[in-house]
Amino acid sequence: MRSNSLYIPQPTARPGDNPGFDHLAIPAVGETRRPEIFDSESQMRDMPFGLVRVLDEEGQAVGPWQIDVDPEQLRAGLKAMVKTRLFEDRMFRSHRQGKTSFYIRSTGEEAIGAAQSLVLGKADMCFPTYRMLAWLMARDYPMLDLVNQIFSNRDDPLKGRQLPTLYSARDYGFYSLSGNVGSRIGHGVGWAMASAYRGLSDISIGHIGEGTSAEGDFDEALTFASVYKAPAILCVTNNQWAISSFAGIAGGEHTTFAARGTGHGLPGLRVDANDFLALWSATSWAAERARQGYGATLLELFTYRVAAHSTSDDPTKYRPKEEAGAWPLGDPIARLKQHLIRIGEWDEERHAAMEADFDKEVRQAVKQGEAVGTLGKSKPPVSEMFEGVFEKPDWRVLEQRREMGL
Amino acid sequence: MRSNSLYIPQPTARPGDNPGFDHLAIPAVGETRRPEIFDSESQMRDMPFGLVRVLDEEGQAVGPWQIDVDPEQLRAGLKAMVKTRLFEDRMFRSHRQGKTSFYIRSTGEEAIGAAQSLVLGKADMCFPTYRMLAWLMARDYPMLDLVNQIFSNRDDPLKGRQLPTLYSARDYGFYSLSGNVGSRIGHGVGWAMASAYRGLSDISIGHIGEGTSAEGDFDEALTFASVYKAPAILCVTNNQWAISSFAGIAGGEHTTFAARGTGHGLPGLRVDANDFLALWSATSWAAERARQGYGATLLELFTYRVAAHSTSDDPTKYRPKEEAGAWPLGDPIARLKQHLIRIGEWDEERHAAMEADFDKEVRQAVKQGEAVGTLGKSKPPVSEMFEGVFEKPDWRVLEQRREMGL
Amino acid sequence: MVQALNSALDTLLTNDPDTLIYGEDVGYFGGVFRVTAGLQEKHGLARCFDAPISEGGIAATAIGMAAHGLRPIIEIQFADYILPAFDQLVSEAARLRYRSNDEFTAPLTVRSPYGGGIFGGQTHSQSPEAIFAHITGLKTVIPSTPYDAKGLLIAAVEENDPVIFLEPKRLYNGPFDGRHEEQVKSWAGHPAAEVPEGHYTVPLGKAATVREGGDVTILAYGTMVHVALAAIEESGLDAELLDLRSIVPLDIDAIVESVKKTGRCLIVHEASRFGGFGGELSALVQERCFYHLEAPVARVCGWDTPYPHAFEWDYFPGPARIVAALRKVMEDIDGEL
Amino acid sequence: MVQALNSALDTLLTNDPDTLIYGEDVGYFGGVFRVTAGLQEKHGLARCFDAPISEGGIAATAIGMAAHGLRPIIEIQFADYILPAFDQLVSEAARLRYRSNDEFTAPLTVRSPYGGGIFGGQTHSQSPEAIFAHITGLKTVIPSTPYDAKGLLIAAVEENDPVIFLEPKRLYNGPFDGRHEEQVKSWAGHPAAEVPEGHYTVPLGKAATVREGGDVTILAYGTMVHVALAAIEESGLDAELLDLRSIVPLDIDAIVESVKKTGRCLIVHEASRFGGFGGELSALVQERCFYHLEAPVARVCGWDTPYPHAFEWDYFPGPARIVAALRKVMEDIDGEL
Ligand SMILES: Cc1ncc(C[n+]2csc(CCOP(=O)(O)OP(=O)(O)O)c2C)c(N)n1
Ligand SMILES: Cc1ncc(C[n+]2csc(CCOP(=O)(O)OP(=O)(O)O)c2C)c(N)n1
Ligand SMILES: [Mg+2]
Ligand SMILES: [Mg+2]
Repeated sequence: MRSNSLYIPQPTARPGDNPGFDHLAIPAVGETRRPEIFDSESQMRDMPFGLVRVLDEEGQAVGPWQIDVDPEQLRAGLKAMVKTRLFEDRMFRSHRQGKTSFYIRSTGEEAIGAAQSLVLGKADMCFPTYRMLAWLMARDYPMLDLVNQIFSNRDDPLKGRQLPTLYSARDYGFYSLSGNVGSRIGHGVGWAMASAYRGLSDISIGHIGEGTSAEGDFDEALTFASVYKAPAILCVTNNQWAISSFAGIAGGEHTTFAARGTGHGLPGLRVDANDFLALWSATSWAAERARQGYGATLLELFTYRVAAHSTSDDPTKYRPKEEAGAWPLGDPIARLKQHLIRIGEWDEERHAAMEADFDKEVRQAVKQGEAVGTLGKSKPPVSEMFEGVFEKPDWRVLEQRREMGL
Repeated sequence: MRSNSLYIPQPTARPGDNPGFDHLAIPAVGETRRPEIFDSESQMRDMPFGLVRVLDEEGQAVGPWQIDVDPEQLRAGLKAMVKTRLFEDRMFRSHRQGKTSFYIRSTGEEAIGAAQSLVLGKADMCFPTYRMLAWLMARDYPMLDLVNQIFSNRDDPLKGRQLPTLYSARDYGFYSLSGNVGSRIGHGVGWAMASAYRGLSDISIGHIGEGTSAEGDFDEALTFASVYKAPAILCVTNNQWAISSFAGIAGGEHTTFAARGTGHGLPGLRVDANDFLALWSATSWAAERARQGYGATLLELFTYRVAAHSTSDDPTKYRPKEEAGAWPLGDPIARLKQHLIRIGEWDEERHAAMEADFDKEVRQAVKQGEAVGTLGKSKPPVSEMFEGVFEKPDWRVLEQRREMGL
Repeated sequence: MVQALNSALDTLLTNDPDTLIYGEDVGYFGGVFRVTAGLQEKHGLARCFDAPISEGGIAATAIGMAAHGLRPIIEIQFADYILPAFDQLVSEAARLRYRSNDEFTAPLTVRSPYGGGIFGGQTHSQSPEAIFAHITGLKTVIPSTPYDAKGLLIAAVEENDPVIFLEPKRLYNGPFDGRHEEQVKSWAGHPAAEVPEGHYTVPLGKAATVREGGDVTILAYGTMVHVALAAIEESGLDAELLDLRSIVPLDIDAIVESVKKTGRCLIVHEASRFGGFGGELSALVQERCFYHLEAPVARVCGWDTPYPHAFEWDYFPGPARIVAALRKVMEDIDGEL
Repeated sequence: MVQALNSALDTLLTNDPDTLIYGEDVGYFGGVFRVTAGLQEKHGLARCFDAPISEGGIAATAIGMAAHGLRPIIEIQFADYILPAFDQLVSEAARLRYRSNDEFTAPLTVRSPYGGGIFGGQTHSQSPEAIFAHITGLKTVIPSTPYDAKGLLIAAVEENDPVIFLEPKRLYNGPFDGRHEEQVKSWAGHPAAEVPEGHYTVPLGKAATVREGGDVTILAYGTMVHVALAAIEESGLDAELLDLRSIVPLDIDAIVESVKKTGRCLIVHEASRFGGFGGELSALVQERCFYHLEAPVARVCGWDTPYPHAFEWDYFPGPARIVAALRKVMEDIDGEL
């Protein structure tokens, strides 16, 4: 008879402890090979345990995953990331000022949305998590629309029906978000199946957090993606933390999240997601694979959630304050900036000027949004509450609307 | 632009075609290695693509998975299998005679329940599928109770509340079955967690069909088993068919079902489930691993569903009649019998006598059950309909019972 | 009814390349109840195909397809097995239009055999309509005849919102009036068994007056329409019988009009009584017809137990229980429990 | 109420080694609403621990543990996220005892913050009690005060059947009467905020008479109890207010007795109206009190729309709507729509 021996995983450090990531075996830059896109999954079973990296410590692009990217595109990516960070920090403060009910930041993870938004085409569709604002920024989604949505004011493009940050932007290839996690990854697979069914070459890309990968929805999506060879990319964003629970509570103590592909016959790549070029390269690889009919790929986007989970969260309660600083793979903005400077396509002055520009842009958008109104001070017409339940309202909604005198 | 190119998997043979299993790469007997139970999953990533086999074509036990089993136990297994087959064939005919509403056979898969029931201890709990009658037979569950349950008659141990064959037999280590597939595999993991929580050395073993492995429940169970190192064995019975859909519709075209373990950090073994000794050996290995605190194992039990899916099904509609005969791994009863004879522990005469005995036993149980009554001719008191909704009935059930005059 | 549904699907696949069908065993085999028989062969592999046993995955992918612009028709093999897809249908399909301000919509149809009467035991017999009716953003349809089944199914698929289409499996091969001891009837000869070829629709939200009468109004849907009709005959009463056909949208006008005329109302459904859709119907009727009611609105439903295999006919609200309830509803006073 | 729930859990963990708690973020962190704060530290890692984000897996493993003989208490972070576990709770937890003839039972408790009023938007505000109330084999409890919360939670965990325990999150840190413009109140000073140390229970199935009155009966639970009380005061009517506390089992005797006394009844709940639990209550009241009713049983509920973020206070059935409904219920005739 064993004594009580139910094993409960524990992170390596809690508040007060020294943070450390020595337990993560991180392959060196250039170490992980680049298979051919037409290789079968059975020829790639080592990949889930590698790590696609391109930028080395000096900001040089090296190794088998190095590819040529137009510097204009790299600058576009850098801008999207910087814009995202500035905007999010500003919105976080707006929340503290009571101007919105909720905000959620993607600090440290901006490269994901930025790179993938630029790699993929206008007709491809992203099924995002709530940390994918950089996707919209990279496609120049109007900042004022974001602000109005976040303030739930009269001009909210979602008519006050949805929690702040849960955008929907079809024309920008950005699928409707919702507060429940995990349940849209299968929609992305269905979208890709529809694309194949219709003979289109468009693909979909879907995201899920490493914590949320424990939902059955995730494996169901992988199964359908595999069975029907859906032209899709599925991504697990492993930022090491769910809310207060570390990746080990999602199964991350014993294997990688990319390895989930193996059980479904889908190639699984791990990607340094703080490395803009690695993201670019791996996403292009998977997109090409999907477009050419070789089916879906699973990407584990390896990163760290620097900010609090959301405005409802205080991470100092469950992890060392210094943990973000100890993340061994750096900051995505700093790294891409370093690279661009190194290849002579960027400099500190231009960077400072860009930051100043965006700062102004953000301020102005917030000001305009505030002029329309902030939470509780302005909202869309109440009749909007009754619209969109169905295409055409039925008697229940009509009667209730009348009861409210609308 | 591709033309319509949604890929739909197709089996190699449909009715009228020549059956064939050449597409299945089946490793030779003795080829697949036997890791140590304390090895970590990362040391076993080849295992999901091997096949644990012990009995060769001549009925010899060979290779690294060969272990010594008391011939008495082997004979017990053989008996359980033969008894199961005879009983099921008889019940199938009872259904045709209208004596029961439903029956489901495990023909060709009897070794699974028989071997695992004998390997595991009385305090271990099985979370079975509906094709695990051999488990009960191996533990001498009273045949008359089976018949009464199947006939839904007055003496039905489940009081007429459950569909035939959906037994519950706690004292025999057999968890309550239900008609919905897949949803009890996580109960097995919870049971194992409870066992660890209480400091007991008991383990659980849970089963799911390869078709049903597409339910999110399955991966959720694997996640919990992995995260908390539950002392559990999880089995995917891959009998090549769901109802009319082949294993490829569940993702089996591109990988093995054992490989699902890899993404959860759980060792995955494939086992020839028509080989009683391979089952014995692999189940013992996994059980020992669980009991010693090394966590859960995933077993893919590789077999073929010889019979119709259930009495509601006609397999000649969707697969070649001759397919079962072409199964390359033989029949589990014939193979164990051959082995026992080969090692001098059995002979044709004893076999024939045993069959005759069981035939009599089955006949007698059926006769007794028929005397109590068959479907619609006899049933438990109608008041049983109102019992067991809760521990104590509430007013709704009491009133309704009264309304029926009971 | 199986042929009528098959004809509806055939018509849809023929007319609209954006429709496609998938679900467990619906492809080569044609479905465990044969509703999709022949459709794969006729329309091609990708128009009607087998799905993994993953109701959640089936629903999720269908939502994605529908958002893309297709009109997927998915089959859930038994309504009891919709539950693994419940979150997808409620949190996603039902809410997509609203939350995205019409940017994305989910015009999908979920077909599922439903209800009891075939000795299917607990998990092949349940009637979960009430839990769908409560969900804002979902429509729920339940036909009772072959003619309606085809017309309603085509209308459901042509809706631009998600529809749960529950097919009373006991009616697949013939009408069933609850007299289970009697020989099974086929649809042949039934007035509503004549099903036109090609395209026609029966609109959602319109009840059918199956029988006019002045004594009492019976509200029913699915199998219970036939059972209620038998009970009316047995009772000798001049009852009016409404077949609701869809419970969302609900034909409230027809209900109110009838009850105001008769002054009495009985609701019947197979599902368990407590918290069932009958509660909503009863509430609506008394809210809107209170001063016309001469007796309490009554309900005859399945008992508040799980669906019990051997006691199927004790649980099932058959003609005898309906007749008894009708008699009670006709008593003027003392009907109160 | 948070402290009361925490105290209940602490008491349970202290008294019974077979109880354990798990759920998303409940371990080290103590839960996003702090209900489990300190319990892991006090009782040990394996007594209160974090779970993967998999509501289905949490429910499934809890059923297995409960079958083994433990009394797991699981937290689903928001009631909106129970749906992925719905199949487990309905097809498994609720039916295990029945189908196995008592061989296996599922004495587990599902705790979940529920309801609106915190600007949580569509997926942090819903009230799904109706879909549980319809399920045979499940009990559903909804406390409205700290005292009840502790006593009911202990009673729920000690039940030998599965219980859905819905915690009105707007009441976590103070009573809330629906007057959202006013300053947030704390529980301090509220008569039912005094929570005894240690073990006590409030039995399931017993309504509380929050206020006696002769004019009209109001049936409510959770947050709406406080809102209804405010509305009664505002209306100046002598209304009787019943806090149902558990909707399954339902205290039908208390309801019938009160309505027979007052002759009028108003039901209030936050959930959308159509198919909500109010329908069942309304049906039961008119079935059992028909000849005592002087006006139709009325309902004030959330509208039949998804929970709309910016329109929270337009959707929420606040005091003004309840007062208006009360006035209407008090009119003798012409109340009919
Ligand atoms: C179905 C569901 N369950 C639980 C939650 C509560 N919740 C919101 S975010 C979150 C953590 C998600 O972690 P992860 O998937 O790692 O994503 P990350 O926040 O790290 O990007 C949880 C538990 C939810 N929103 N939906
Ligand atoms: C949740 C659920 N979905 C669908 C079904 C219908 N169904 C019953 S058995 C079966 C096939 C199962 O195939 P598999 O898992 O391979 O098991 P096998 O019958 O081959 O042993 C299906 C689809 C069900 N019973 N439950
Ligand atoms: Mg995360
Ligand atoms: Mg199978």
